[in-house]
Amino acid sequence: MTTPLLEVKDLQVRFQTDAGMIPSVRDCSFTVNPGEIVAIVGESGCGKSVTSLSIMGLLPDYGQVAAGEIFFDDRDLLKLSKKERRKLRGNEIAMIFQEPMTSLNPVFTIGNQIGEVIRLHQGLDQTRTREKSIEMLNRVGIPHPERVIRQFPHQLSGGMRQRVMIAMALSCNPKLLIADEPTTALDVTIQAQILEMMKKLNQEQETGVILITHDLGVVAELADRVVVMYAGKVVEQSPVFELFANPKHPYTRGLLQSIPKMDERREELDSIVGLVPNPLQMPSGCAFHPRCPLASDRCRGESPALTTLSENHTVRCFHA
Amino acid sequence: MDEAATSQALLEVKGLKKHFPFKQGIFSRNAGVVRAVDGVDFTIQPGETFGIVGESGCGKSTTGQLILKLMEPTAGEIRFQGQNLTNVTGKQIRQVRRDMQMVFQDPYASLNPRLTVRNIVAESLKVHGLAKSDLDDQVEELLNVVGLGSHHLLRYPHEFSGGQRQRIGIARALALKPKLIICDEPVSALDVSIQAQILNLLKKLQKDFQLTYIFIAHGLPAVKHVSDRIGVMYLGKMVELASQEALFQHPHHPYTEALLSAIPVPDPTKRKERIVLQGELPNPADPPNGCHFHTRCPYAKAICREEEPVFKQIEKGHYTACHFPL
Amino acid sequence: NSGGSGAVGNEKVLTIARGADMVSFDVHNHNNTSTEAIHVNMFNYLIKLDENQEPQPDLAESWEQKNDTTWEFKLKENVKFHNGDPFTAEDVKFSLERVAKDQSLLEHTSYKQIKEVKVIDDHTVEIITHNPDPVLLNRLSRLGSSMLPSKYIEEEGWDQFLKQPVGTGPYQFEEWIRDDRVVLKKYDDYFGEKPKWNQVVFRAIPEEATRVGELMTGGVDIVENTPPSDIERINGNEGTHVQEAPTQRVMMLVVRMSEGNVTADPKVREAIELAIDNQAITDNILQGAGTPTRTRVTPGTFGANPKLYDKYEYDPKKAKQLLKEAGFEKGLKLTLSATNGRYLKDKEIAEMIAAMLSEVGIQVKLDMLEWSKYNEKYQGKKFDELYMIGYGNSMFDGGYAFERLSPEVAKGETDYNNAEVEKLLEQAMENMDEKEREQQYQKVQELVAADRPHIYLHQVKGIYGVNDRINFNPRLDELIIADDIELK
Amino acid sequence: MKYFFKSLLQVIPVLFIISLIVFILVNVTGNPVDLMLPETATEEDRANLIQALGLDQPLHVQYFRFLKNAVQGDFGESFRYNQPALPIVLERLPATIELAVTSMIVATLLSIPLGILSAVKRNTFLDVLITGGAVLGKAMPNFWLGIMLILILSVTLKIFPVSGHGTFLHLVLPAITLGTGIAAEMTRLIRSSMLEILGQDYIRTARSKGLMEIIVVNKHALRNALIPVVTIMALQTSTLIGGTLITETVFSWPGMGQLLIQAVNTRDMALVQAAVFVIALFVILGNLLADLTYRYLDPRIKYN
Amino acid sequence: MSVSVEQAEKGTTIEDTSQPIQTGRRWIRVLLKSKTGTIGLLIILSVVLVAIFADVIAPHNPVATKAADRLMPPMWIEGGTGDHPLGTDNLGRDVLSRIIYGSQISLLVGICSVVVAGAIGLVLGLLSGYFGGWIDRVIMRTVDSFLAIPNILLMLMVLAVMGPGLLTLILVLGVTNWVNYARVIRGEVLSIKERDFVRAAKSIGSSHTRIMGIHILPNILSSFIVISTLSVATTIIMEASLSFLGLGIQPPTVSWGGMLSDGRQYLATSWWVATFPGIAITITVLGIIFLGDWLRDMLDPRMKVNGR
Ligand SMILES: Nc1ncnc2c1ncn2[C@@H]1O[C@H](COP(=O)(O)OP(=O)(O)OP(=O)(O)O)[C@@H](O)[C@H]1O
Ligand SMILES: Nc1ncnc2c1ncn2[C@@H]1O[C@H](COP(=O)(O)OP(=O)(O)OP(=O)(O)O)[C@@H](O)[C@H]1O
Ligand SMILES: [Mg+2]
Ligand SMILES: [Mg+2]
Ligand code: NI
Repeated sequence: MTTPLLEVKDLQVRFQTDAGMIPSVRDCSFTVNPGEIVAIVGESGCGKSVTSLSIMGLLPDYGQVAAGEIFFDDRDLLKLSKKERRKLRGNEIAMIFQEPMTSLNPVFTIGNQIGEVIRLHQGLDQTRTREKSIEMLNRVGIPHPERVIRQFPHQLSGGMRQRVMIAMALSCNPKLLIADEPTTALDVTIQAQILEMMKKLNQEQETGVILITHDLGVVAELADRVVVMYAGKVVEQSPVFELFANPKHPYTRGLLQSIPKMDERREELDSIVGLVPNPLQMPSGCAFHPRCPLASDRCRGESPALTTLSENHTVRCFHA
Repeated sequence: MDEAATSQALLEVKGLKKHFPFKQGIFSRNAGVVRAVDGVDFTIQPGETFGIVGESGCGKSTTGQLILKLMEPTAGEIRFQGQNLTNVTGKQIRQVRRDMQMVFQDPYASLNPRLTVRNIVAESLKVHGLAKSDLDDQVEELLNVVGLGSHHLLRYPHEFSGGQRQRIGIARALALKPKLIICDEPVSALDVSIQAQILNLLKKLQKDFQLTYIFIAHGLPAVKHVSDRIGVMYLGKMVELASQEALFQHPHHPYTEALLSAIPVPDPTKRKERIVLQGELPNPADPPNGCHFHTRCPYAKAICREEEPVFKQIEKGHYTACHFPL
Repeated sequence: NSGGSGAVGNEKVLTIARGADMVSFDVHNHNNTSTEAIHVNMFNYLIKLDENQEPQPDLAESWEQKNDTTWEFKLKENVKFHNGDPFTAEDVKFSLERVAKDQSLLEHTSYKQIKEVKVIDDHTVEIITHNPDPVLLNRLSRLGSSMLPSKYIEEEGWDQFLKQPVGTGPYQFEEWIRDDRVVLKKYDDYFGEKPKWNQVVFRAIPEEATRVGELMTGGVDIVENTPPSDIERINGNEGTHVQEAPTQRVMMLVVRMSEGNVTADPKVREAIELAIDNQAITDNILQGAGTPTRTRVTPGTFGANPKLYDKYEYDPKKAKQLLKEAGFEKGLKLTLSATNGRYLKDKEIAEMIAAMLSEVGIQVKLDMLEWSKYNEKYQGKKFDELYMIGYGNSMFDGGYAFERLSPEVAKGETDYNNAEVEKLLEQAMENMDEKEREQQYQKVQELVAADRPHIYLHQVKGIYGVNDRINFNPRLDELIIADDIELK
Repeated sequence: MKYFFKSLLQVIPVLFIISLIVFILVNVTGNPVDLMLPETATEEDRANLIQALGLDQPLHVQYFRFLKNAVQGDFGESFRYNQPALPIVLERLPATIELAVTSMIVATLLSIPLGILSAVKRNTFLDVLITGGAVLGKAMPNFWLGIMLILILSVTLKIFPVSGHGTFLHLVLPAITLGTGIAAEMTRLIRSSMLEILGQDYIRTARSKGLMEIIVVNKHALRNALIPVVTIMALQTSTLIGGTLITETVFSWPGMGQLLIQAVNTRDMALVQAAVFVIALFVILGNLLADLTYRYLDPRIKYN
Repeated sequence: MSVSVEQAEKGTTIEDTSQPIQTGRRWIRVLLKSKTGTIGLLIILSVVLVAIFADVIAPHNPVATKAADRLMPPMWIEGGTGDHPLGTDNLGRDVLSRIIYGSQISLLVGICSVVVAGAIGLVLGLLSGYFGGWIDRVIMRTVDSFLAIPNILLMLMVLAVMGPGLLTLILVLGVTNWVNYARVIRGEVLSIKERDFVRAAKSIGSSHTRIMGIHILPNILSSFIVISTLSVATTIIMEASLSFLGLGIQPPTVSWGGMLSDGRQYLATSWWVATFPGIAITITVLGIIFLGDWLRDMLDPRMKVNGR
């Protein structure tokens, strides 16, 4: 068995705000192997982004990792100094964000922004940096990269900007790429372009990828393994085929059933009742119990642990 | 004229155009126009759901707002219940709007944060003098219809989740008992599990109140789920219009085909080779000559670059604008 | 042209700091003493008054009254303007006739008595007045009668003169940065004694603290209008001291006497005078920089009445008694208008007077006005019962002091009308007998002091902060004559 | 350049409205005649003067005459100086601009580092110190600060000259006096602008590249944070020039301050009109300059 | 296991899992958390109380002069007495009492002029932003014109013309300050106008007045309050500057600005005359700014209150 590239163990993250302490990630464990695409799915606010920011070490100063370990290449990231972590960022671990419109600095040229990371981590001179930038843009399928590096972000469309972000993230051949909803803001035709490209790059470079999304279609297209999160906890984890064929957690099941299917038309969709819980007022026991059709008294009183069903399939439910 | 034909249609849109002049500099010289909507025709029968899909910026919302007369069209004709809305203004337009309402995409921006739910929903009744002495009961009834309760009456929008807010927006739209509701991407901003709740609610309301919907979305699965007929827009133009089944089974326009192919299917066993369109949506201020789609069309020929295809019927009820329909 | 370097930087530069800038180089078109204070260093009159206000030759060598309305002046020879032109009778004619005839000039009113100036020869002129004018010599020794270069002005025009003024004085024009400074430099061909300074700089520094600061750091040699509260500081500072000197300016309350005003009652007017402790004002607010007075004609001015000078009446008990007699037991209300920032401590004095009056039962509504607004009201005669003003006397003649009490002028102002006073003034106006004239004026002052159309407060002293390196004796006429000042 | 030309065109209605404001103000004044005449003047003298100045004509006639002349740069003769008003004002403009520009530089040099520092060290003692200082700077009236500086730094410590104009040393105290208020305002602004920018997505992107914090702040955040600040700075031009009025008085700085105060007080309206126009033009020019800076700082503008 | 909407509603779960904290209480809680906000509020409350109860608190008549007691130092300095805790001024008036009474005028001027400015600016800004077109152009060009003339210069001109007086001062400060409101409010209206809820209001057929009054106005109120607070501070300082030019509040009315300006002559010799009113101004302005900043944080939805 290969050693995992990234191992997140029992991660807990809290935010200190005026409204009180927000426990945004409560119990999150998963691994990513080299070259593997792991998808994290879950509803808005369940802690996907916070988890990825914790891995990057980019939590805002009022957010803190309260417990847990993050091993990357056998180093516990949480024990590294600020400087050591900074050196990993952009170099060995890179990230792409959801909003291509706002993730690039509006006042600097594309070339400047890509070149910056290349120069920083690879110490190349100006001309080499430029060449490398153009090469990267080429690889993500941007036409006329020589022209684009002189342009400003607002001169590019959303899809182009997201490509630039990807080029930037991949420019130092990171071992791990975190893509936080990379296509949510894009149109379907553009999303298709980006997803194709990511798949190709992943195959070429053997980069481990964490793909965050709430679009199960994207997951089905791309992922090797899926981590389902609900209210700050990992509730199910399994290879993608297994998960779609045989979802164990009632939340996962609800999720799969509530999306309209292209090939069948029903009068009414199955939906998960109720609302996503407010992180300030987490339900007792299993956080999903207020919305769960299977909920029993036990679910209300006791929080289930992650149980292993088969070699690669774990779930957090008493009824699974 | 042909009164008989149009009297059946609830809404008839002909050659609808909206060009936004965009301005440059502080001194605001008009520097050109964005052809947000550039010639759109369709009719809607009472009780049906008409879906409009297309990529961001193709003019879907503008079309919706034009129908409601929230903005003045540059050209074209809109007939609602047989009445030509072109020259309707002031008081009359308010009358017309009693029968047409809108549900907006962003449930966070579409509710006035300073009003209570009661006032938001009651507002339309008050404006049209429909408020009775038992206004609270009227409002409560509306809230019940969309699945909210009387205890929500005095709360402010920020105290609600996105899905609940969307319900409030729907209640507001229902208050005037309209015939037509334009839903501008009503579920795009919602979580997957909540989307289904809202879609179900919309369908139920349609049955209960004999509503007609224009349902705007860029998520094809949702459109397919609710619509009877679907129009596909590209760069301000309608490129294909057909019944839901026909469109999905046999798209005639290459753009529709690509769109359908691009949708990721939530089933890993069905991973497939897809038609990936090259390039980006062109700038609507400077659309390509000929067929607007030719820059990205895998089948484009010389004529596509020069001549604009006409929007014509090629099967019964199935229209498309392509020189070489598939 | 660095600012603070006057005294420190150069031995032979005299720097004087004042509150406001001069107004104009058009000597006929301003009525501003502090502008004249600069002009006297650049221009000469025909006559100048000495310390005792006796006329002395300046550009005129001698003079003689030919008849009631004609005076003949012999001019000095070998006097040259700064541009080299000789000074001649033509210049006298030009200078005086301009102001006498051009009605638009601000000094015209003081010179319209002159009918004609006749050139007898190059160095002799005759000045002819419309009526007998006992104060002609005073007129010719004050602002508005500076001798101007007729040839230069006629050839180059007034604009050029105003830009580059030319006179006969010991100092010539170097530069004028408006509202900042006027710089004069020594004129070597001056006909009198050699100028003592290489340069004389008049700076305008409106802010008192800044002005005093400049003095204390050696930036300037003399500061005018020093606030009394800084006297101690300046004296305590090494290298500076304060000099005080009387001026002819007298602060007074002008009283509306016409029927319908509470002040129509002489008892009320007396009560007001009795309620004001002038000594307290001069001692505390002015720190001694003022002398109580009951007349406007102060020593040094023709016709001064010593019986009324350095006197004040203060008796609040009697004031209350008088008010009671006048029927104002329960007190009365009146309005006092005053300037803010025009005269030395005017605002404080007004506030103090208001407080003093309130102690005898007179409630005062203070109407503090910034000068221009005040002046508007003043010109329009729109004041209520009382207003405070300070009048100077550039003529050094008693007659000038009572112009405002003549019935026409007083109308709507004091509404003072005392036949006896009027008769005396009329007689004095054209009386060429000095002795008798003086007595007439003294009598007028007594009558006025009893009638109280004006309630006089105090004669103002000039307070000058002075650098120890120079000898400076302030003048009664508030002029600063550079060559009277010397290095120690 | 085309843009510049267009902006200049836009200035015309503004100047027109200014001329109206000024004219209305001047003509509610009553008339300046009283101030020009000596205390002993007669009615006749007044009437003559009024006629000579054309103050007896109907208002609109006066206005159009005023406008016509103003367009030609002729604001009439200053009563006080008996000279055309505009040249007098222009003669004083450089000193005022010198003071204003230096103060702006002082303010900028002070506020940028302080603003950044307090935003980056948000909620620390340093932040409290800086924000507190900024409020203090704002609360101190100019004249008071000026006099205190004179008393302490000039009279007592004898470091700087008390007043006047000329050397660099003369400039220091007035510039600090005038700059402090502006700096206070700008510090607060830069801080809040910076805080907003630091929360933006692209800052997160910059950090995710592994850039050092100092580069993130000074390169990525600052440039963006300055964009709104430039606009506010432009708005401050007017405050700045207004401030020179008082600062110049305190330090007896030979700019337009005293000239203008005296002109207003003596109702030397020709001078006031000329000065207001010159100042307004200068402020507008300042705004244009800010606009250009804005364009330089924000590439998004150029494109549209 | 399909669950219909109705079922969902009946289930207890659709009830908000969050019980929103009452707005009022949340504010107080947040206020107490923000140290500067609390300090600001306390300062302003005390100044207001002092102003209201000046008659009761002030130990002396603020205008009663006493030549013998002039320029007495504060009580803790040699020569001072407890009778005049903060000393006396050049006319022997009690500095403390004058400061206490001065608060009335300073607040009055500050608040009233802000009301005037706010009223003008609000209406014009609203019209300008909402209707756009030529109304907007005329109003905005007027705003530009006012912005191009420094405030203090405009005030100088008006006050010199009309003569300084309490009412004039308030009006002038108001009339010169309206542009700030108009500018900011126009901007807000422009952005709110594009929000969907305004579109929604239009689509249900609301009239222009109704849209402006019910939908737009309440949403700009928070910025309005914030500018107003900060304007009060600016106005108090501006009054001091005008006093310096001799155009502020005229005696015998007592104002802080007037005291500061009069006292400046005694800065070198009797520092307390000017220093205490200066401190009063500073503290009040400090309080207002603190309060204003806090209000802005509270009211501006974009400024999320994070961190400690
Ligand atoms: N900066 C922050 N300050 C306070 N709370 C935060 C912050 N960021 C995240 N949280 C909280 O942490 C929880 C998880 O947020 P996170 O952004 O990880 O959700 P997500 O799963 O990425 O959602 P989405 O799909 O909307 O991006 C949320 O409940 C949120 O309230
Ligand atoms: N008020 C406006 N002024 C100028 N241009 C506008 C305006 N509204 C829309 N547009 C332009 O018109 C085009 C169509 O806009 P519209 O909002 O109708 O698109 P859409 O299909 O609804 O897109 P989305 O899916 O993003 O909502 C866009 O290019 C947009 O930039
Ligand atoms: Mg997220
Ligand atoms: Mg849209
Ligand atoms: Ni079911």
